[in-house]
Amino acid sequence: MKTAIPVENGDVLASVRGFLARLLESGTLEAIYVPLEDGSGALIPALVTDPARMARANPLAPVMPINGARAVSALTGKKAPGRIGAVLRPCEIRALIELVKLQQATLEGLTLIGVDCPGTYELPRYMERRGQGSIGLDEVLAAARDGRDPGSEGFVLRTACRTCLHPAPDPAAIRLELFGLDPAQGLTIEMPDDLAAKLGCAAASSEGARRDVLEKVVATHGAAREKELAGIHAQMNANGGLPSLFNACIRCHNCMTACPICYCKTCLFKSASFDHKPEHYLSAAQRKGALRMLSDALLFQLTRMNHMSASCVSCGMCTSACPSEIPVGLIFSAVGAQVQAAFGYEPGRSLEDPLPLVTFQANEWTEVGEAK
Amino acid sequence: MSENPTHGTNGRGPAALVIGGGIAGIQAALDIADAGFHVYLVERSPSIGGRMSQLDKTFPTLDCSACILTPKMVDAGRHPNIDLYTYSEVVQVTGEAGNFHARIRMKPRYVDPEKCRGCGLCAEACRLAGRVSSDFNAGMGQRAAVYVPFPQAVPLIYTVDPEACVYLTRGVCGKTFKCKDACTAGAIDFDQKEVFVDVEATTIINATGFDVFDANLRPELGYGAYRQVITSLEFERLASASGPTAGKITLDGTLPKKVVFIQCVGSRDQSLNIPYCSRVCCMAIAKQAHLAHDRLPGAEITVFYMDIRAFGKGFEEFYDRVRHEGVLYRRGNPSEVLRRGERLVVRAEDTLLGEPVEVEADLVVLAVGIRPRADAAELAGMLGLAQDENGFFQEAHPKVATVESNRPGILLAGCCQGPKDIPDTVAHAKAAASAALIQMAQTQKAMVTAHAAN
Amino acid sequence: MLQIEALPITQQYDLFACIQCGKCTGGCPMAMKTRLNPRSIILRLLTAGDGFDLEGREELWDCTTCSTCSSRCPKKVNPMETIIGLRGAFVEKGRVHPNVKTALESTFRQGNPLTMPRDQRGAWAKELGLKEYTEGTDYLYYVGCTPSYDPRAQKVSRSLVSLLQKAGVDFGVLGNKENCCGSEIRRLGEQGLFEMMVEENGETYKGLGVKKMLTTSPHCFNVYRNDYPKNGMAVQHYTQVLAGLIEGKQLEFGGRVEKTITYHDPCYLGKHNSIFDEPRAVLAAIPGVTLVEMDRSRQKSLCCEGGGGRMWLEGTNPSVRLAQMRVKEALEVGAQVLATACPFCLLTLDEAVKHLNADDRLQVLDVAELAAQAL
Amino acid sequence: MTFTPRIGVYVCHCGINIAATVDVRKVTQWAAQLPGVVVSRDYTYMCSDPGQALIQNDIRDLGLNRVVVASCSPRMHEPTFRAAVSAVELNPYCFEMANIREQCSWVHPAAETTTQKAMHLVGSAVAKAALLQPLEQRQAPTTPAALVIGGGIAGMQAALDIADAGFEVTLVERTASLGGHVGELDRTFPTLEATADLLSAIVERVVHHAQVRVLTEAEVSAVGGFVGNFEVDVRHGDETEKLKVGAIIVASGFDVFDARRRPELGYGDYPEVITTLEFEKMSQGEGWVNGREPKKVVFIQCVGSRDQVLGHPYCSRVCCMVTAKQARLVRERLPNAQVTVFYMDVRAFGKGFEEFYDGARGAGVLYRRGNPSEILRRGERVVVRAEDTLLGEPVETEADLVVLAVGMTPRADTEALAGLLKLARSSDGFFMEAHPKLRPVDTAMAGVFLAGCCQGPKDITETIAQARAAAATAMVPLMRGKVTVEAATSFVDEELCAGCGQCASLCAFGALSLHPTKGVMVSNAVLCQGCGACATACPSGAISVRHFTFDQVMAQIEVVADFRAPQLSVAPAEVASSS
Repeated sequence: MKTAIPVENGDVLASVRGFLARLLESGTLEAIYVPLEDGSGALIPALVTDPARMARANPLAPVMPINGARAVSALTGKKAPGRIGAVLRPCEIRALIELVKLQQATLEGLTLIGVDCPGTYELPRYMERRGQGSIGLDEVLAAARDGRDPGSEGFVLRTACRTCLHPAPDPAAIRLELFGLDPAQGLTIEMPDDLAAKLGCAAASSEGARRDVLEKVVATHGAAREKELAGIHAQMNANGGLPSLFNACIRCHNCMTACPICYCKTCLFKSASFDHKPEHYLSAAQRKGALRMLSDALLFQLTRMNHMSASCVSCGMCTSACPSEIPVGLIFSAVGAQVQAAFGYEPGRSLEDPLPLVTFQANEWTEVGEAK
Repeated sequence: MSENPTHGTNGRGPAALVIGGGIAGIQAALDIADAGFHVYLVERSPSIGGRMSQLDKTFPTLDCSACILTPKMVDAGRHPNIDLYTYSEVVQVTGEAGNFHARIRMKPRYVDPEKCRGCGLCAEACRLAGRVSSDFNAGMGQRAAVYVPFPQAVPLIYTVDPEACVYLTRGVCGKTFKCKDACTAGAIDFDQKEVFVDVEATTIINATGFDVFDANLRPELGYGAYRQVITSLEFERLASASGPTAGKITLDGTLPKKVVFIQCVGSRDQSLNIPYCSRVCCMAIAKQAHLAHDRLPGAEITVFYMDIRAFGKGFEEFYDRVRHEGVLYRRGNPSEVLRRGERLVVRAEDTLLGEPVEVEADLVVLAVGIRPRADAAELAGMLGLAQDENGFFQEAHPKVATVESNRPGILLAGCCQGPKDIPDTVAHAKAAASAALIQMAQTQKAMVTAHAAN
Repeated sequence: MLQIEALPITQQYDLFACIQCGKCTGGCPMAMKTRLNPRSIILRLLTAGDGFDLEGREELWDCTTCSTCSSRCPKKVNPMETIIGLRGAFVEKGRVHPNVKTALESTFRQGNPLTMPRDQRGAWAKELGLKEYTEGTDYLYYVGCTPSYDPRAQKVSRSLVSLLQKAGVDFGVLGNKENCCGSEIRRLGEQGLFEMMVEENGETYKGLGVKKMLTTSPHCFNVYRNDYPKNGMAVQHYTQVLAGLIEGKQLEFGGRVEKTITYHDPCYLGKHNSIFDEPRAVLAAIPGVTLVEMDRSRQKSLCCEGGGGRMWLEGTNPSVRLAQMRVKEALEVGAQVLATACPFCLLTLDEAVKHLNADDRLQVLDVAELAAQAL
Repeated sequence: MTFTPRIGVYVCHCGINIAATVDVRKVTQWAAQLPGVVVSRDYTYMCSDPGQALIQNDIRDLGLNRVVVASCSPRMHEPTFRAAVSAVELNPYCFEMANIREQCSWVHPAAETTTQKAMHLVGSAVAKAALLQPLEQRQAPTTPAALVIGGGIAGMQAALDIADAGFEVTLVERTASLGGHVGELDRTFPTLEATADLLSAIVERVVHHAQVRVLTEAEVSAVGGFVGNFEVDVRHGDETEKLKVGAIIVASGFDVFDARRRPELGYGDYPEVITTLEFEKMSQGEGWVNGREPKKVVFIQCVGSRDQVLGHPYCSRVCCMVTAKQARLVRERLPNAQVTVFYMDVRAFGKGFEEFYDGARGAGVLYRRGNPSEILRRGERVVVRAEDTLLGEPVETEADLVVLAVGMTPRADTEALAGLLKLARSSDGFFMEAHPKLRPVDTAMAGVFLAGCCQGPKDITETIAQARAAAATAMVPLMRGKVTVEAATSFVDEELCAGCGQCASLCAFGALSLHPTKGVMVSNAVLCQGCGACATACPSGAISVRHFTFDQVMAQIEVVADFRAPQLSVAPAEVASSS
């Protein structure tokens, strides 16, 4: 049911912190995964058991240091060790669902607490601005209320966020609703009836403007996404094409580390399979006339794309992680969108949708396979 | 005939005697042997392989026949449970189901099988090298008087042809035997005599195959009169990689530009008392038309037919394919073949045009039908088997018992029971194997229990 | 409209056996030059339902009854007889060519289709002093209509007589009492008249106790052999008799015939009765003869268009004549003599030679004539 | 001590199949100077006895430890050569094959580049051969029992043969009764025997056979295990029974073409238009359509057969004779009825068929060549419109009974069964045999065999013959008592495996499972058939298949990827042409 908790003099964050603390105090949950602020304003993803620590919790800050799906994967393994909750953004939840399908995590014994996501900034930019005191939570919430892009001149959201089509945490059992939020009316939270009863949360008086605002946001993001994808497609089809996009790659594998779904214990590219014999380089060089050193940069990207593009939820962490500022996320989204369309698959939507690459329908021969 | 025949391997429990080493006999023998029972496989000619070994490619998949047959031949030749008796004939069978006694006559090869390495030096040396018509090549090629029918022969042992060999026919071959001198293994042995082997068999499988129709019986089609008129079997040898022309479809070196195939020669012909359909010709010709199209670029290829019987798996599709390739199918049963200058002309009515037509040809291929073996009656007599009205061996029931004969314990496999293509032959042979295995299993069980009883 | 019932015909000739393979039409010599198409006629009869219209089917009169169709049919159907049956329908309705009418009437009245007087039949043999056949005579020599009346054909009968006499064969003839055998009558479709003649002639031969008969013409030979009741009478074509005599050394040749000869198989001897070797044996026995074969020989021999009543009918396409093709084929193999053993072939081929102005290069002779030359 | 490969290369001419387009001699010489190659030979037919002897002698005389044969597809001949090398004590997995026929000579023109491609293929095979490891083939005992799926004539016959040979057989039939489609027939061609007599005899034997267990109204719901040791779940009623069998025979039969898919023929619209199957019922005394004896009967052949438009390009094999039989029966029972058969080709190919066809025409059945285009209502009757292609004229034939010869189609549940048993299907939709000619009853799945029309249209005679063939082939492992299991199986590197299970969901043989505690995948070497699907799916390369390891395959790619024309230098190794 849709409940509403009061917001004292406009401090939404306080209400959220209070709510999370109550979940612990009431014994509903033993622990909650949520980012904590330190003095500097940096955010540390943490597993909180002491309600008092919730005073520093801040799941509303417009930054995402890591995609929490990986953290939850670590927390739950094959089964959560206790009654654990996780405060996650929509893209984190979608990534988590993919991981569950890949048997890297489970939703068993886990309570998802989703937060409407107005978007996030690149961490360094945000810290900088925040240091100057030139950005606060209020702007972000205000933007969320009206469905505006909180970004201002020279200070824009991460591309992934500006082009995000799923800013609402639909699959979560508990949802903190920020879009169309009117502090005067209190903070609306969607939660199971029994929980509402347990916590004594009152039903929300009105539906609020959320749906309309959400539609507006998705529409603007949609347009932005079209534009960005068109741009990246142009580059991919330009001379040099895909390879040239990755020319700047320095093989740091940050994208892989940041990716919530890239789950291998040891990456193929770090395994013995790819430590080539010296002759290999020479003969390859002789073959091609010139050989990139160290080799396997493009191959690494392509292989990762091959493994991930079907499950890519476009969280954009790879782009944020790339020191060479390669638009890795967009490239994956562009390729991913085609792969996902081919298989009629939407990553992160539901556990019911089987992973496309491990299921086979005869018609895929002609539709996905090259036409005879 | 030698009075003290040697005895075949005994004491191996139930054994089967398979007469005929064509694909049917080979398949039946392999299934039985693989199941762990002993088999005596008797083949009259110097090598197993039968008709299938004479074919180039097989319809509708165009697998090359040798390629799929050879391994089976090799398997049969090497199988620990199979005793191979080539160039041998079963001359006498007594006893009954579960307990047959058969006498096998091993004709003298005049070559010691232990010594012969199959090197072929003898054949090169033979005075008649390249002068004896090769029946394996359906007369399209020549060999020597000492020969192996084809390179992949199993066993690869040379044989002296008693009909051709100068020494065996005239009693003298120059001062010395050229073959004997040539053979480094000292394998040639003109003192060799026929040997008789007696074997015990639980069951007997008759897989003696078929003959092809003698096209001379349709004189108006000019077979024998015109060199350019050949049978479909002869065409196979022409088209075959291992054939006399190494696969080049030619009679005199020049490539024919107009080829006409005529279906149903010696099939569906009551006037010759051959009322039945030979079942394979339609597809065999479709395949040969394809090969002709393939190997004679730009050649005009016409097939005259009455009904196209493309009934098997993938057959209709193959027939479609061949037509798409540009082979012209005309409905009509040609009435006569005449000479016109250098070429021949096939006279027929195109029954769909409703007009008589004359089609020029420099190669005419007659789809000769499948006939019972010339000596089928003889064999029937020896085995006590019945023949049907067409001379094929009579099955016990046309539907439920096509591998059983009228005589318990004696089974039929392949074309000796009636025309069949290769898949049907293999299935039929396996069915015969099944019937044989049942009897052998039961016999064995009986033996065991009997043994237990004492 | 010339409606007839199709079903009785399809049943009488078992046309349901036909699989429409076209072997008949493919080999039919007339199909090449006329509308005649035995296969399609059979199909039209099969599909005619109640009525079959003969109107405008003149091509049925083109058939020479050479039996190429019947001899090759894989399903034992007999198109030739079917066509004869259909001619019968024309005859019944009286819808026949005047020539045919004349021939039939003449046969009815004069015992020959040639409109010749009955009492002149024996005239050809006057000075040969032939004995009339009586019971106990070894052979009855049945001369036949054309060999009796036709001046060109008479040479054949005379030659044959000399040969028989030389070999000391005991034979007799019927002279004016000889009556048409009815072969062509039957093939013209006049079944009624034919049956009458069979009865008459049958009686005659029975009365005379004929055991062995020999004929000049393959047509007569065929009709006696296949269409008459046997009554213990064995019939032979003269070429069979001669071949026998030669083999038995009763007939030997003194003279020589230094000629290149090719032999034309008459349909009624070859295709109808599979007699291919005897005529050749006779020719081969003649000293000096070089025998050459035309491509179309034996089973593939080309009809001369003389059979099936065609002696009296031009056919629908007289501009093309098979006899002329035949003569050309003979010339191609370099023959000086085109030999045959049938009076009809003799006449049609002779005419063709003249028509092609080939008399200087090619001579048409009967086997009997050639043999006689070598005596 | 370190292993040094001593490789023998054997290039096959395959008569002219390869030699005509590829310069075999050149390939042989080139191969001779490849690293590790000790001898390189060519021969007309490597698979022949002398060809194999050639290889075996070299293994003995030259001490070869790896062998490469460059010839045709391994599908047919790999077993041949493996057997040949193991006959002289070389591990069969030390043999490698290069397919220079299907993948080269058959698909390219005779040209230098074709020869070069052949060289690349041979080179890559040699490169792999150098890295090959001997593998141990294990034997597994077999369960002396068989499962037959389908209680039609094929299934029953197969069950009887296997049972007669002394093995337990479970016969699973989905319907309530045995007999299948044959049970719906009146008489059989060409003998006109009553089908009931023929069938009841067989059913009797099946039902009373001590070794046969019949489960009607039952279905196979799951299949696990492998040849000789299958574990099958059979659902009948609401309980599921677990069976252990050594061999499985699929005899699931066929469906009949739905004549409504050819609306122009009016089936369903006009009561006068029926199918051959409905005629059989009628013929068994159901009585004529609305009680009236038909005066004009038309039979139409090839309805749903030889029809590419409807995706049934194949011939259904039986319709010609079924129609001939039915047409003949009509003539016998209604001597005054006109009976017409419209056909394209009359396929009377079996023993006694042509004679029967002759008999049908002899009985007055009119055969007209033409494929009717439509059927229309005309007053009391319908009229069949067609061209008589031999008259060359369009014709209209009135009829008060039209019988459509409906063809055979794959069963609707073929896909499901194919999934259960991991069976392939041929383009026509029926189950696919292992080899169209020499292995007509085997399937790609060892231990699973095909009988009857589930493999393609057949008449009763052929069905029974094929059923017995399947029985014989199934008996081989049962009688042997043991089977050899594939040694080229998958294995998991636990260091790399993240246990994501993608491999498991791809494995057609249920060979992969998640280790309960370790959280990594485990491969069951007995179930694994070595197909390699798992290895391609694993993102971290944690799974490999023996005999197709990463290194081996990379080595092959290395050579093939080297697009420079192979250079022919002086060959150090012995080059010999034995042809």
